[in-house]
Amino acid sequence: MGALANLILAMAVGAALVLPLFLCTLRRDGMNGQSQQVPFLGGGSQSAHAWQRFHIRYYPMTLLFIAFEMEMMFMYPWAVVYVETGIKALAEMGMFLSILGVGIIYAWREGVFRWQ
Amino acid sequence: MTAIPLVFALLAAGIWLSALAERFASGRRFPSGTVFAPLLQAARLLSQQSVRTEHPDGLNWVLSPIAYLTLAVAGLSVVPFAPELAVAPLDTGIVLWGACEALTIVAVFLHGWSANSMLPLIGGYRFVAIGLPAMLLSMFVLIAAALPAQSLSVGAIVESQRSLWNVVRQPLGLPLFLLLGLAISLRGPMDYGDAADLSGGTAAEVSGPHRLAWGIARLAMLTAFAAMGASVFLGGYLGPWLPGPVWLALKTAALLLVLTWLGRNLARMPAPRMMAALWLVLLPLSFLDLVIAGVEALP
Amino acid sequence: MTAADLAFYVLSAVAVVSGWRVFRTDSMVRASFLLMLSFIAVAAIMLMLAAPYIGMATVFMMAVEMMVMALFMVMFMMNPAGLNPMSMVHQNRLSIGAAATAFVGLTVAVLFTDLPHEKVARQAPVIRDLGHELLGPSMLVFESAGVTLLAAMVASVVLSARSGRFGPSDEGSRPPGLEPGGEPAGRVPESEQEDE
Amino acid sequence: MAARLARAPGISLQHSIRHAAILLVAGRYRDTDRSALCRLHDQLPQPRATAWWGAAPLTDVHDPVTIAEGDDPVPQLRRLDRDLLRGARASEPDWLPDEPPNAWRGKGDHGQGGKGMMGGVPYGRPMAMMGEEMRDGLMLDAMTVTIGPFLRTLPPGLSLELTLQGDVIQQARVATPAYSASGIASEPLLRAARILELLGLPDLARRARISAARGDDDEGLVAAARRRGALLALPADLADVRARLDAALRRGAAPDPGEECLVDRLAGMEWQSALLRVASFDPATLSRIAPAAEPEEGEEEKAA
Repeated sequence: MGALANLILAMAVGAALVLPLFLCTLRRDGMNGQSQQVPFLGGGSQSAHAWQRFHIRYYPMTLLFIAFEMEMMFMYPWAVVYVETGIKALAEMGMFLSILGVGIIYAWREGVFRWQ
Repeated sequence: MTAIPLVFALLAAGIWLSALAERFASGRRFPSGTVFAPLLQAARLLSQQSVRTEHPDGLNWVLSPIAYLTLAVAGLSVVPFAPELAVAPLDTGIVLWGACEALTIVAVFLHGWSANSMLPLIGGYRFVAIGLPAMLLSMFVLIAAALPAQSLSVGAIVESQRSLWNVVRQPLGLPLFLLLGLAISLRGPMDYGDAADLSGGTAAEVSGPHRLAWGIARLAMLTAFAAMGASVFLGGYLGPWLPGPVWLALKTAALLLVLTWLGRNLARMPAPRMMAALWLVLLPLSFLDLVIAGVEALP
Repeated sequence: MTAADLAFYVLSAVAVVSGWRVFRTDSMVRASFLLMLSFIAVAAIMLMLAAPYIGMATVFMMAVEMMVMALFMVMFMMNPAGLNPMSMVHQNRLSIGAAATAFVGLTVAVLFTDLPHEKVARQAPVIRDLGHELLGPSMLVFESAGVTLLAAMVASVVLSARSGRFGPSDEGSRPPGLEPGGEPAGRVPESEQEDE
Repeated sequence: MAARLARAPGISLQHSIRHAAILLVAGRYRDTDRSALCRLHDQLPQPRATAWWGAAPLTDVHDPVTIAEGDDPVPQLRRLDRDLLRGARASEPDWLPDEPPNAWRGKGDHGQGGKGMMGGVPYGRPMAMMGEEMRDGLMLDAMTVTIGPFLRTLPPGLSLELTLQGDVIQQARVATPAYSASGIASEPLLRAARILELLGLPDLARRARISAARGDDDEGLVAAARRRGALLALPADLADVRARLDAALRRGAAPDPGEECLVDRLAGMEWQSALLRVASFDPATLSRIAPAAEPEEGEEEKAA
């Protein structure tokens, strides 16, 4: 509990150190004219709001990533008991990782790691 | 509690050192005293106006630099300065660090999203494509470092290096970890968020104090990252003659210089190629690192 | 009221309020990350409940998952930034019914289950116990999770990637019509366009 | 002129105007670029100033700072900067009228200017609408933006109108051609510097610019670029860019890119790759494949 309280305290101090930089932002808002707010494009302009249905080019990769991330959660407890359990732990994790490795190889063959 | 001032002292020193190293590496000689150059730059930014774009997501625009810096502080607070001397000596230290990395990706994305401008938006999205797989790498190498320590706490990982540093024991770990460091502090070959081809990417629209805050947060993350790398791979506070915090600071400084040099001297490849390289080359390498660590740690 | 009690109430309030705001904001990005905030607050409560690993892992997982969710929400939703105000709730009656049922069900389950009463010791090696459980008695669960994840990977690749080893995966496919046997609702395959 | 600035200590050229303090107009500009110049100027954060180096100030500018073409601009720029920071010189007002791109206030359900899901002009701009996609066939929003003519990563004067889906270009159109730079001996090195900057190697880019300004041959440049992975970083589908970068660093002749139009080559490319390809063409080729309407001398840069 003490560690958590310290952590939160440290984070709060950090946030408090940069917050003043934004207080002066608010104060100067008055001098921001409409023509100054135009998005920067090197002299060019955008016809519409930049917020759009943004076509991300790596969407199959993100789904694969989520599966990998799940798997990571099993690895942390495994790492802690690895030395105690010995060769059995190595074998079990080797099996687990090679199952997932198959997933990566399959995804690569299907061209997932490209800009779609 | 006593470690909190230490954390901020290390952050301040790291920010100042890396800002200085950045200037020095760029080969420019500034007429006005080099040592104070970062301070002068900060003063200049403070005197400038913070421009708002057309209808930005104001709350997130302000929150993302703050969150970025706060995450750097949170990451640094699991790093021990001496035995038992950390802000939060948690049993789940490297999991917390992983959570900080994940949230950093969110913070950078939000920074790019909230300006409502095309260049930052592309920067934010592109950063996610590289940041996510790069994070996997760092998790694997950190887990490999946790094997001999039999614990997820950073303190135990440092203690496990009394006989031999992890940088020797697991030679693949540090280089892979450094790559992630470059990615989450937005620099050099992994700078896909704030790159020059997007005129500054997520930071393309920020000026004045806002830009100062973003710059500080980036350097703070770099420092936190270097301290973490020093603890996990270079034996952290371990070392003869000098007290622990000094050793940690020295090793952090060394890693900061290495990172600055790498960041300025490696070319950045287009994002699709980098994404493929991360998954198909570097991720298998991190598996290999895990296997090396595993075989080495067997009793 | 101790500090721990206070923290519990504050975190619960954050979880509930940000969960509610998810449905009141117009921006898809804000909605995703408000949901993330809600989960983080729940994770912090877990940390207080002597579940350090599950708590941290929740923060970790939810950060990346909500990030990915935000990507997809923005990609597929009209007006993703909520520039024009809109309602984020649909099928109100059904949703209210489902929510009420779930709430009552969970409440009954909590009230009538015989939950363990002994406290977990402050220094209990919970992560180590979890690891032994995974590698020992629950080994089969652990390995079948690997297979399940592989299935999830394959399925997501099949469903989402167009670029395939043998060329575009939707080649010659015909989107379903709006009514059975009707005209295709989406893009018509090129081979059929030529026929017309 | 840009190359001469690279040598100057105490001046740093910025990629985004939001990071700069002074807009330096170097060389003559076309009449058609006036509105872009005004737009760029107004995006500068306050306190701000403009310096005209060998360029005629816009007619309605009050109290302009002019620098003769043969002069070294650095002392004047430093003085200007100091005056701005001390408040001795007033910050310049906007050059464009203070009005939104579209009238919107008071319209729509909440006065936000839009109606329905996607209609109207919320907060002064319409929303991007669905468009055809050429790579994966997902019909999502197509966004049309004009970049340039004064984007540092593009050849000066070149302005492209791009229709994007995500960061992949669907359609490109040359809005204004690049300023002609054919006669300049140091051009290959400046072009190489632009590519190196796109590859995230600012120091090497500066070295190339200094070498261009001095007019000498920096023998180690190719080796240095190779060491830093500049050539390795370019994927196989950008092999033409790799060849042209190599040639530009050696100041040699680049392989002929063929007759294909620039805009056709850009379609389907990702942002960084597309900019790399644009930056790699030499001026003669660029004027051929990206048709020039009115060739004119001049360059523009911004400095802080």
